[in-house]
Amino acid sequence: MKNTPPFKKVLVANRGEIALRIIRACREMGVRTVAIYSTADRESLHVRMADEAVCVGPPETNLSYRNIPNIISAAEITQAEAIHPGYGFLSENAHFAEICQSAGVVFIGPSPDSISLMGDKARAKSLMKETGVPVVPGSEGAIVSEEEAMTLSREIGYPLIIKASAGGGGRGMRIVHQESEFDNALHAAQTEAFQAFGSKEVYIEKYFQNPRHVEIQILADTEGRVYALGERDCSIQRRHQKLVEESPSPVLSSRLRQEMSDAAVRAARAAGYVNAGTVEFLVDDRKNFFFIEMNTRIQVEHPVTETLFQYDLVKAQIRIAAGLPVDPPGKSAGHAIECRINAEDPWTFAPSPGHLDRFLVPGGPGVRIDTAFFEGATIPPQYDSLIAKLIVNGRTREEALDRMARALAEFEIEGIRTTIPFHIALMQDEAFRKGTYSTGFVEHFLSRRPWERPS
Amino acid sequence: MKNTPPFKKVLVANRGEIALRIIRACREMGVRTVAIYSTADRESLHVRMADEAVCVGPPETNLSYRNIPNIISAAEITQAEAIHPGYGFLSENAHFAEICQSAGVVFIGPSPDSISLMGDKARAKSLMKETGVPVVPGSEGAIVSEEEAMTLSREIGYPLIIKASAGGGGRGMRIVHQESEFDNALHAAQTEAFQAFGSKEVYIEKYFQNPRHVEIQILADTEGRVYALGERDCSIQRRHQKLVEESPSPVLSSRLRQEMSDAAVRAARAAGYVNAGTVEFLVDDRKNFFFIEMNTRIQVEHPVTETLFQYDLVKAQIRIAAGLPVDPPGKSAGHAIECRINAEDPWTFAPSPGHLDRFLVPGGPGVRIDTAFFEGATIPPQYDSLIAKLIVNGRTREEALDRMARALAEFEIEGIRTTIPFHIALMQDEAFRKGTYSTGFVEHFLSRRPWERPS
Amino acid sequence: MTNEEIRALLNLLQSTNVTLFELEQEGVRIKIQKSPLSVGDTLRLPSIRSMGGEVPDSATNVPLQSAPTPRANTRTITAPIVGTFYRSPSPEAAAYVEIGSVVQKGQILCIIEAMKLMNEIESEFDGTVKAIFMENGQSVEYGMPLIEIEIGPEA
Amino acid sequence: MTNEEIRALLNLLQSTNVTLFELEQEGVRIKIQKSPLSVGDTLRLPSIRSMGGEVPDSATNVPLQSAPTPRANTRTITAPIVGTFYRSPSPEAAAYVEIGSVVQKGQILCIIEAMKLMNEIESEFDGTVKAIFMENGQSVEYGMPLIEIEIGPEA
Repeated sequence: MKNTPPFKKVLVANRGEIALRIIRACREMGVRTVAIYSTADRESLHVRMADEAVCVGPPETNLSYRNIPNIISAAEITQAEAIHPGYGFLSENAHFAEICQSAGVVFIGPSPDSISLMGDKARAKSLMKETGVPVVPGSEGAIVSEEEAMTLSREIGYPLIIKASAGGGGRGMRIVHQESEFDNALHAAQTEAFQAFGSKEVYIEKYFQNPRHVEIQILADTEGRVYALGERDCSIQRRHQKLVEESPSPVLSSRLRQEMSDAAVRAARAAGYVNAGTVEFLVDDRKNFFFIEMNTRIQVEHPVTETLFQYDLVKAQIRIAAGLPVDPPGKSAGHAIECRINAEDPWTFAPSPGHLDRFLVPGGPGVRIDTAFFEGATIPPQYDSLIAKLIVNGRTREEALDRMARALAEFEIEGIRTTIPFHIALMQDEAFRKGTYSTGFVEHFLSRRPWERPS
Repeated sequence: MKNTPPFKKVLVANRGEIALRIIRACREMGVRTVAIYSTADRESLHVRMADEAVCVGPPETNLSYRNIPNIISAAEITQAEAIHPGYGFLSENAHFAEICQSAGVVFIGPSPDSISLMGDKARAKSLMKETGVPVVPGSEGAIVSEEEAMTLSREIGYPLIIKASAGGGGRGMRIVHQESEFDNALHAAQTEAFQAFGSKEVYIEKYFQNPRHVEIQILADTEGRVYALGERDCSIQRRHQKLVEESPSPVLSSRLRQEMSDAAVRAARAAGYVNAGTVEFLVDDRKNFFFIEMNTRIQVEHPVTETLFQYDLVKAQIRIAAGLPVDPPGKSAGHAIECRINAEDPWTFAPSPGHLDRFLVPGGPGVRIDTAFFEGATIPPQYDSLIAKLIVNGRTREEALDRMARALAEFEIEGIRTTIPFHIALMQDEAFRKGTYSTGFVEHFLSRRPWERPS
Repeated sequence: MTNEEIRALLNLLQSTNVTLFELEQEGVRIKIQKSPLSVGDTLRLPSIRSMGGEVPDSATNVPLQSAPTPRANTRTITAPIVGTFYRSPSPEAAAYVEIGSVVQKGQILCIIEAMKLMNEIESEFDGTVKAIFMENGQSVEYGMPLIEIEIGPEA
Repeated sequence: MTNEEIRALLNLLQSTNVTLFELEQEGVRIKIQKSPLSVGDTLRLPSIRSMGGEVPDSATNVPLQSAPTPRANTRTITAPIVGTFYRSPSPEAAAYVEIGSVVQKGQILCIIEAMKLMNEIESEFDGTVKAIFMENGQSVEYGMPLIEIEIGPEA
């Protein structure tokens, strides 16, 4: 009457809410769990909730949660058959996936080759092009000559962006709005690139004024089934950190959703991809979409999709890793939204670790909480600031937003600062409620000084 | 862009989790709330969560939560436009509904007439008969003569039950399995009835060996729309106290579900019923169903239906009371189950009020918690022992049961005894998992001494 | 400070809604913080929809109960019902009592209007009115202190 | 303040919901902070599926760390890596050290096998082996005490 568990025992190579999430999935499938922890996390909930726990090192993540030998040893001494890496840490480390293989432990995720392929942006991009998935138009690699650059810039069209190949942090970067500016901008970028990185290599790409960041959730099993489970709109971000995710995206027509889903499935098939993955796209204001990258792991925001489809993605990951087929996802219903509650100042986003003097979580209809914290716990300063994910669903977007506002107001946390006031202000914001936001929204929103509004 | 709230302000004439449930619905609709409380509940969460709160009396419920003048006065001084009665207390008190009307306050529930009608079992039963809804076969009122009784008993068929009209508690009650026993049983019951209640009046009814208790959720608005939102199987009860409810019922075919839903809609229409209501049926082992009674209020177990249909029943109640139409419920998906977590010994069910030294609620996918308690709170001995409702959903019944077992194991409560161990044992029980239980199940289950099993 | 004294202090605090206690005297400093819920005053969460502009503030503010410190020879008359407090039988009439009024057991002190009925509140004691805690026309909830009476020496 | 007095104070606080306690008197300042959570031992939730009979108990029980009381002249060698503890280089060979063995800094005390590699654990001190906390073949996690060394007087 009961299904045989896909594994007898799984080691969870992570901490915090995602470790708890994986332990929950295992428990529901009758799989025993092994937690790992650093000496800073001895009292953490993931340690308490697992069937066994092994200390793998001191607080520094490279010595504990990223310590491959100790983690593999922990799997060996506990006789765990498989390792779930969660997100972050070793989850997109092809080397780790390979070592798991050679140690005879199943890595719950895609193959090392898939991880490597998608980790190499240039290779991933050219594979997508071959597969007919639209990519952000631009030069393939560095610019060789000024003439070539000029020709290419006409093909791509304006505005475009010049970026240092070795770059980052805005240095060696120029946005060009018309051809007359191109020459000067190219030289300036090259000079800046050379000064900053010792290399004047730059490349050019189409620049999007108000893009949306929309990703498609994929599930692929070893028998060749590949399913798309709709999208998540992650355009509400600050400095590339996602703050809010929702589905359906307020701007996707069902035709565009279908096209993007087809493209994502095609991408996964072309890469021989197996397990859960996410294909990230930019959507411009004329509803064209372009491949950015593929994340080869479970995402922080996966509960949005789980809620809409009533589908347990983590269980699916574990089943796929055991060579079992996955169920078709069926239809989604309603609207789901996730707010990331961080231990940060709500307006400056400065970290705010500390002791949780009070931690009263919201409840009632349509509310899901994923957190590894509780009243009396301490948020250690060593790790990331995500302390809870609050996910709600409603029949309509309006109901979901109203429910989120209600749940946020119920969430009582004392002892630290959190991003709850930011989210409350956002849920009441007319522009956000209209759904016409893009990735630049948060900056504009903050410039309107929402903290001054009486709430 | 935002809908106008159906009311400006609603008074919630209840306490505990249902008061919180109503406050949550109001907040999501932009309706301000007034809590009432007894002096024993000054620190309760429903008082903290409401926009305003009025103390209406001392701990005794007849002087506070059932104190009609004080509750009406509280609505008047706070200028509340409507009163939501929750369940229990004044929720099925036609007199209270009438007083609300005359005081110019909207009663969020059916009309006083509907409450009266359904509160009178004989009238309700005869209305159902007229409407063609099957009722439990039996004598209409007391037995007049032995001959009439014998004739009727043949019509009804065996087994049947003889009950004292004035009775209760098993006295003056006889189950008769064959005709040869009938005469003796009738006389014995009459004698016992006379000794116990001073009246030898008895009536006879069909006796069901292994009935299931299955109820249909109804929503009816003022414009004549009546919707059935599937069933809830409430057969897991102890001494008529429901402990677990699930939907879909493991024994209902989709045809039987349709027939029962149609009967429930017919019943509601015949009664001119408006607002949320529940039609309770017995289902015998040959899948015949019989009307028992109609509950004219929101039920404790309403979240089971809300989860399956992604439909907020309390919001619907408030909208209906404001004369607004309700949305069609659409299709349900998956399987939902609710466990009532009571402050009681898990095996003897003796009450166990006290201080919550620890109260860590479960979370993650498919888990909903409705509770008005929190770590550090005290469960007062004056009120009922329900401290939390744990509702989970899954794609299949098996997933829902496994998820419930997982969530129950996560739920940490210290300082009092709770029914969590009972529920954990139940979720692991082979017979329960088969789904072939009836209302006698819990007694049998307990006789198997589940507390002796290693868990 | 001995452990006995500390124990007595802890017991004292246990039964209260105090969450933080600090004392410094004669070279001794003690600080005690208690978990978890602050108790006593009712939290008023901000209306999450106040942006909508549709919901005006409540016209009637139900004040929180601020219990007066009881003294040995005084008794407080509290509201036995919920309603609106009046000091006189009609707007034109004089108040039933003023501070300093000498009252007898059974004498009417004030009125609470509830469900259109005027409920006369009688004194339960002989004595002198020491304080009137409510304004005329104010809403009162159950148990709210209304009037304080100093009991006569022979009461 | 003696340890006895502190113990008494801790016992006193244990049964209360006090989370922070500070006392300063006669040149003594004490601050005690309590977690509402009982801490220290790792909770082992029962396997909710043990009925299914499919999941055998873990063959390897990772024991909880029971930290030995440190003494002034002793040092504890703890596990720097996760793996399996061995007292000798092979099953046939003699143990590297026994209780009472005199060891020198750099001398091999034991082995931890991890990922098929034998990692030799060296003494960080000159001294005498006072205790061996692990059994041969036992699993060890990071930071677990392995061997206690009493440091020589001239160390």
